[in-house]
Amino acid sequence: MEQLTTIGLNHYLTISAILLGFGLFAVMTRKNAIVVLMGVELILNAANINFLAFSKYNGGMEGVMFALFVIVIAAAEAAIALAIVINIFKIFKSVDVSSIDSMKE
Amino acid sequence: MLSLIVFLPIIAGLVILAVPSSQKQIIRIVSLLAALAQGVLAVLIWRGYDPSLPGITAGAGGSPLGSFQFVEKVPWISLNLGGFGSLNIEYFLGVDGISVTMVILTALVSAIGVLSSWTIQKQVKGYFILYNLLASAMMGCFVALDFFLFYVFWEIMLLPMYFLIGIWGGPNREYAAIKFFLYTLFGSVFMLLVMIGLYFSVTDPATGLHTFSLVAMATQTNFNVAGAIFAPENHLWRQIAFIVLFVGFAIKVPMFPFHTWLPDAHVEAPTPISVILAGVLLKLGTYGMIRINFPLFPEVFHASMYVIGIFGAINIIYGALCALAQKDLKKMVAYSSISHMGYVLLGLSAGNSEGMVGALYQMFNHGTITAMLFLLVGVIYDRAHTRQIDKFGGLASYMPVYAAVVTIAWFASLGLPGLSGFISEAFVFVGAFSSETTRPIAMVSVLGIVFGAAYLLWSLQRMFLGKRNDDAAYDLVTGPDGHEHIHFHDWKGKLDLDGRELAMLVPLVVITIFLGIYPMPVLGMLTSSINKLVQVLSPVVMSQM
Amino acid sequence: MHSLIQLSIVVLLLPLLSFVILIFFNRRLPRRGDFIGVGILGTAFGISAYIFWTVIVQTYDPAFRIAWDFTWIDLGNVPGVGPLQIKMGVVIDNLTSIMLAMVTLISLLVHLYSTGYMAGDKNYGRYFAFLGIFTFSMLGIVLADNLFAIYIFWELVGLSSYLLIGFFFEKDSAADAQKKAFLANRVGDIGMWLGILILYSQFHTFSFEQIYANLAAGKFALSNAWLTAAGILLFMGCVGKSAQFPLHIWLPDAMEGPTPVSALIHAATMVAAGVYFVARIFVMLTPDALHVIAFVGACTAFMAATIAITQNDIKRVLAYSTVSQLGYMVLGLGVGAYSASLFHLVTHAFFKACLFLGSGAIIHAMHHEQDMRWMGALWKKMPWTFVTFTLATLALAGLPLTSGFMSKDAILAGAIGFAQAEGGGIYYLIPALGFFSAMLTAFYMGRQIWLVFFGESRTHLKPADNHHQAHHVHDAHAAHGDAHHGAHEVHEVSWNMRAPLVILAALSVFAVYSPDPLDGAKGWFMKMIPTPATVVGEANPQMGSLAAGGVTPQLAEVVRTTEVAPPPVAGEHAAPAAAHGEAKGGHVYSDPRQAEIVHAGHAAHFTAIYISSIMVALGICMAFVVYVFKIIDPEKTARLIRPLYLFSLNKWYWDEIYEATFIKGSMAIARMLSWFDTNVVDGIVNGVATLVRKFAFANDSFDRHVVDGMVNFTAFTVNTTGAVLKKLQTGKVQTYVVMLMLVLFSYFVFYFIRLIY
Amino acid sequence: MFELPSGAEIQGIIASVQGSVGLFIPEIYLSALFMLLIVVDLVAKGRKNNLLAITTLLGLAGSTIFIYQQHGLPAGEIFFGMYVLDEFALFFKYFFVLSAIVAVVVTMADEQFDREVKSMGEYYALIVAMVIGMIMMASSADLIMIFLSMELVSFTGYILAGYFKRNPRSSEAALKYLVYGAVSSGLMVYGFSLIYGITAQTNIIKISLELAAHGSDSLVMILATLLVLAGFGYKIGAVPFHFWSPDVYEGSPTPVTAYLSVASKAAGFALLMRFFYVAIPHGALPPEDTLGIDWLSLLMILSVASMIYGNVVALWQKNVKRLLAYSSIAHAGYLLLGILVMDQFGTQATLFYLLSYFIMNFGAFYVVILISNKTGSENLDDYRGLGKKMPLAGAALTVFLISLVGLPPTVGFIGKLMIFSALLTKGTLYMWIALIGIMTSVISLYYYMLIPLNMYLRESKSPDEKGMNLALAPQIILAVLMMLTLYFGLFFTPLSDFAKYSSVMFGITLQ
Repeated sequence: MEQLTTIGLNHYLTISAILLGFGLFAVMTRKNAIVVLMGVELILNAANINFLAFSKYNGGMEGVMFALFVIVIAAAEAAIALAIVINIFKIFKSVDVSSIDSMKE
Repeated sequence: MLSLIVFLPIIAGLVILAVPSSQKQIIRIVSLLAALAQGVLAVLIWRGYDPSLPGITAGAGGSPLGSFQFVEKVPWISLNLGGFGSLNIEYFLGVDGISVTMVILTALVSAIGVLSSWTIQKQVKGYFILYNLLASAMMGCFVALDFFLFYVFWEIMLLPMYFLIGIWGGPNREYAAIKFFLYTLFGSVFMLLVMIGLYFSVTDPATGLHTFSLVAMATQTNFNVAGAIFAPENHLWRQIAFIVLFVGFAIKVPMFPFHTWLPDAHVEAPTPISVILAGVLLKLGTYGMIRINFPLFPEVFHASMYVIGIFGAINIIYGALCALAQKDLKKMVAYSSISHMGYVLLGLSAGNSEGMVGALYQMFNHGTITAMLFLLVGVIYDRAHTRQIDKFGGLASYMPVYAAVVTIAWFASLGLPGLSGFISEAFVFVGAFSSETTRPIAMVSVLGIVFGAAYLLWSLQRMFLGKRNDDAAYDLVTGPDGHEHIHFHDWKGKLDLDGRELAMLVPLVVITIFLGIYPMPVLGMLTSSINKLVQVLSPVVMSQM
Repeated sequence: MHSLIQLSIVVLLLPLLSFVILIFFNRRLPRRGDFIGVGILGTAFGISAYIFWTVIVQTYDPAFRIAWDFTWIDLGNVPGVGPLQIKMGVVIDNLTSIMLAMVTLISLLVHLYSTGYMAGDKNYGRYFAFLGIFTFSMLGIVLADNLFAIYIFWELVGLSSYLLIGFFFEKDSAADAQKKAFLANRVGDIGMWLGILILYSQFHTFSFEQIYANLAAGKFALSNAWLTAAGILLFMGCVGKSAQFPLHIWLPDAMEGPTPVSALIHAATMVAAGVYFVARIFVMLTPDALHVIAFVGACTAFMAATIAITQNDIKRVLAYSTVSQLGYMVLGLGVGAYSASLFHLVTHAFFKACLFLGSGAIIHAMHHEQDMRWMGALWKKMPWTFVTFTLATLALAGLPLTSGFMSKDAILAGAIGFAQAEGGGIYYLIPALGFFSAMLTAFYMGRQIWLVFFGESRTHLKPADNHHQAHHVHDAHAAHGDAHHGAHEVHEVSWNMRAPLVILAALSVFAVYSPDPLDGAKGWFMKMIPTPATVVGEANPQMGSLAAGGVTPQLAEVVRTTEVAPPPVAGEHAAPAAAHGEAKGGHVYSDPRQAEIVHAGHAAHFTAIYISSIMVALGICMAFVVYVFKIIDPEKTARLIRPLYLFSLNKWYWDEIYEATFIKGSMAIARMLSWFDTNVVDGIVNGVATLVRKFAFANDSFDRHVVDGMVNFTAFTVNTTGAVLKKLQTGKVQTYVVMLMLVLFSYFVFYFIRLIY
Repeated sequence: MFELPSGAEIQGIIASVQGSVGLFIPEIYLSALFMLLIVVDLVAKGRKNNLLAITTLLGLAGSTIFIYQQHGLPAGEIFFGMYVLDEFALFFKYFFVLSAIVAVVVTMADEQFDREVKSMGEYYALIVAMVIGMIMMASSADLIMIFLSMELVSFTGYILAGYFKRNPRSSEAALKYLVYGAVSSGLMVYGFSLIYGITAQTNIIKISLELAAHGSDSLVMILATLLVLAGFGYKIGAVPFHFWSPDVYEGSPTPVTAYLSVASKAAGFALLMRFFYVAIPHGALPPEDTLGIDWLSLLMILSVASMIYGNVVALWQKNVKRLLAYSSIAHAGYLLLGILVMDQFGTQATLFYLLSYFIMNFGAFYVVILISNKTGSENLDDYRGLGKKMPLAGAALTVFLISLVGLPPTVGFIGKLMIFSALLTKGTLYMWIALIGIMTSVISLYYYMLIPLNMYLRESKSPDEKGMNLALAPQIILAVLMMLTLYFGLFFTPLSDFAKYSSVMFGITLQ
């Protein structure tokens, strides 16, 4: 009962795990490059949730700091990613990740 | 002295590097001079060598130099390995009876190789640079007494050989070259592991440090590192190491069933390279066994004498029979050298002085005789552009000098008394028969004598005796003097042997005959070392250790 | 060093000198330098005649023996053996000096003869050079004091025989013959070499003297069977050289060589070397080994004789008679009639050389016609040849008053004695075969004489074509042949070919060897060459070790001989002499077996004479009946017993048998192995790779070299794994991620499972 | 719950920050260089000249001075354990700066840039940025620093890989690199979060203490381990985290490929070693770890897989760049062998191998660039007969390849020698893995030799015998690199002593 009423560490962890799963799923299955990148964001945010949760339950600020940095990094990554994807679209006239496989084996 | 004889060719190579590639003659002359200088040095070493000193292991007083001669020993590399003391590699050259003969052989054969390279027209510069590199490496292998140094030289040999076969070879050269390279490398890389393992298992009594010195390794009491891979009590790994080394060297010999690279390499390689290959490189295999494989693991050697002998016998008979079936003269000669290296293996497997002396002497003689054979094959190939035995016939009437030299070489190769090959083979058999272990093997391998005679006489008859075959590679023309001559298509040079060819062949013939009548000049240098070696290998000594 | 030794070494080296000079300079010398050859051989003969004189005539001592040796190879202080040296040396005893004289003499005569016979040949000079090296190696065998040296010269003799048989190498038949000869000899040599190895492996020495001393001292560690084996193996060398059954096949073909060569090498000297060698090792032959030898000899003698009766080529008849006679000698040694067989060796050398040179003269005169069927009525055209040839024939057939009679008779006597000593039974086969062969010998020699010299000339009967051919196969003689082409008048040969005939014929008379035409044992020869005491007792090796008290067996034994042997008195009556010899034999031989044989042999002396005389008479009568009085027509008989006739005519089909079995067999094996080598051994390593190439990347040269290059036994695996693994790299980034996750997940699961268990 | 620090504490913090900054000069200098380059680029807009390149070279060269000054400074943590300064880090500082210098040189030689892009723009700036990132990777002692520095390197890498904007292959490379890199770093950061959850620490030394003290739930730990390993593995390009590398290496501009394959790989190794040695508490002997996780077998699997996969698949490559990419995977495997041994000798061997790899790999790529300048192709078939046309380049390439195979007398041989020696000092423990290493190196001989085989043994399809002679500068550089390869193959004491000196890591004492 108490498990259900009070939100505990495990809930956060479960959420983040699910989030991670979604992120990976998106990365693996979606064709659109943008969606793939969103999947990546999901993964990072799953990590964030972990950090914050642990930081809350372990005490100490490192988790929070880490989360902050991850967010920043995610932003930067998104910027670069978008630049690259736009370039890809210019050249291949598509953002279908799975169709871009000229180099293989 | 030794450094000089080792590095002379490389110096020549550097000089050639500076010469513009258009100056073919200069390039040739430079390398010829280098080869001759090497020969002079070899003679000096031969004269200065004291045959009474055995060598092989550290000297009586446990002196690290042993009773080696012309020793040059300078610390080369000394690395601090923290917890593992230090990695000490020495530039350690020296000769004993076993190597000094090989040094002389190498100098001789590579000089002759330069002469026979005169006909090379394609990319002369590159050719001679590689050739000199090869010559240095071979010489280095024979004088190196530090395992690391030996290994370096050993591996350096591969690359020039690869290119020499691959660039200047016959139609199927790529295949032959890469085959040679992979085979030999496969043999040698595992040696690297054993070498490292040995380093950590052996200490030099003089310094107490680990060492690569083969001299120190040849003394079993120096395997005194507790728990090391090749510590005396570690039988399994010692056996494995022995096998690994043996296979590595056996590929070079080449020993059945690792021999298949040899016929290809020989058939594709240009004549001088065949000469080098058969004359010196094959010896490196057996030399490695004698210098490294056996003295380092004597007890394993004793356990496996029988096996080595059997492989020797297989080589002898199998090689001879294969030769009997060849239609390509050069391939026949190649198989004949497989057969002859079998004698060396058999002699080594005997493990007694007669056998070992025979084996060593056979190495020397095979070097000279096979060099002669390949040169002669090259002579006829230059003229007729074919090596098919059945494309000739009745040559003796038209090329008497060539026929005479061929006859001598062929009979030397089939072990006719009065020619050097006989004595070595005789001693091999004497030794192999005298030891109970290999007696039955010796009795079987005597058959090789007959088969050897068979294929040699057969080819001799097919090519030189009788009359010209109908589909021969040359025409019969009646010269102005009314006598019949033969005419090779597109061959402008002298019909019979010309001066350069004689200059290559005559020394070899003389050596073959002289050493057949009076072998002591070579044997005398061998005996004391061999006796020491046999002592080192004898179970008595091992039980004492 | 004893002066005789020095002289003998000079004799040994002189022919070598002639070889060296002639091989290099013959074209620059006048007359191609034949005078050098003859001159040098003359000197050599002079010296060896002096040696003979000193040894045999002056010091008339059966025990005479001087030796000298030097260290040839020094193996230093060999572990387990101690200081070890291989010595080379020279030994001179009666046998050596006799052989020296014989070899040099015959060689000299042949040199002389060849100056006529080979005149005009384009390789005239080289021919004399080859004769030189042959003489050198033959003398080497004679003088050698150890097995190793004998083996060396043995092979060298084989080489020179090879060179001389193939002297007309443009003839394929000659080239085949020389190869056949060398290979057959090699087979024999293998055995000989193994025998040497057996002895060496025990005593670490090659020297006869030391080996016998060790044997006598019973130091032979291996079983007696090994000793017998050693004996038989050594004998194999003789089987090869002396053309004994079953290696006799090469000798008849060797007649492809020039006829003087046949006389020198394949009749007189080289083939006798085998017998000489067996004599040298006689003392170490065990009784079993001797039995083998005796039977081989008997078979050879009989078989060759049966073949000889149907041959038509004059030289082949002689060749087979040589084989047959060699069979006699070997038989003699086998039965222990040591002196007798050596005696026969010498006598045979002379009369057979005479026969060959005579036939050479005939062939020469007939312009290289060798087929007896087209000869006839030559006796008045070539009187010298006729007389000498006939004399030698009588000696060969073994008629009284000839040397052949004495020696052959002594052998047969020994054979009978042997049979008795061995207790009869199967052993009587040996003398029986001997006597029968004697009859056959008489028969075919009679046939030859008649066909060649009597009747009327049948030259014109010859079918033209192969006659013509006969001219051309001998293009070696183009010059000579063309000079008298068409013109076929037969004339006596020149003096330099006649003189040798005369000398040799003279040497076939009994008086040279023994005062008593009926008993060679009274002659100096058999006194000088007594049977040495064996050093192997079958019961205990200590037997005869009493002889080995420091001195060599022969020595000790003969010393005991001499103290009882009275100086030989000519004209002494036979029977007491035999009895005396017997008495002598009684207490000479340390080995009872030998003693008994000799005893019986002496006893059987006259029996032998009677039987053999009868046999010879029979043979001659048959020859007369068939060829002179034509009572029996040979053609009819041949048709009557066609199978037998063909069997004999085709030499018992030995060539065919060997061709079918050994030669074809080994070639088949060879081809099989080389196929195996290229397809299997190599195939294991790159055959698979080739497969991959075949159906994977046939078009792509690069990949072909990838695959070809992968020449190591992992080729196949490595390639396929590579080919499979590279498919993982799909080029789709998402699959990469999937695979990444798969890896992580699978390891996680793996770890999870490991954690649970 | 968090109370503000008191003034005294703040003073202390400021003081230590100031102190730390004093030990942070090279990084600061490089950052300044980075800014400078951007400015210079703005100034020298559009104009195609080597101004930027020269500036970069000088700047990088200058940085070595500051790095040199750090010698002899006491090893220690700065910025509150975020960052460490030790010989190990110093080694890599030199390493990365040098590799950046070489990369710039190589770039100057590559004519493809002239064809592909109008201006070099921020290229050099990015190179420098990458140097900074890698240096920090090598020196960071805190999960946060590790993450940040890795991302810095990755981002610059993405951009550099895709620097040829109009070249589809380049862009494709960039995309693949991006996606794969993002996912792996995401996973790694998730792993970090788990570790943080277990230990409540982000400083790796503290982590190891924590773990040693309390241990952990091994199931979570293995999960975290695997995720972290995914991140590191992606940087060092070891199987099974290698998938990006062939495509990226093939697609990127060749200098970038060289730079990535040497420097960024090295950075990955630096990170892996520090993390693996320091953060994980080890038992007395390598195999048994205090945590239930068998790191050794994990790394063994990685290394064996890399050696086999890289070499075997390389056999089938027709494009030289791609071939070298696969070979670099294999070399990652060899390098891992050195880490496995996990002692001071092993570290030394690994560092030495990195040095040798630096020389020979850059050399090889340099020749590839020179050749593609002339032939405009990187296909093996177009290498035919080049040995005659460009003798020096051919010889040099052969030497580099031989060194990559690991044959004497080249530095590559010594590298292998030391790695295997390190393995064998542990007796027969690692014998089998050493055997695999040897085997695969035999295989590698084959595909490496394909290049000389095409250059020398085959005639070119277009038999125009006019030699393609190089400019002087490239010839000199080639000659120097070749000499170095051979010289250090014979007299390698300086290199290996340097490696020995650098094999000291703060926070752990390797026996």
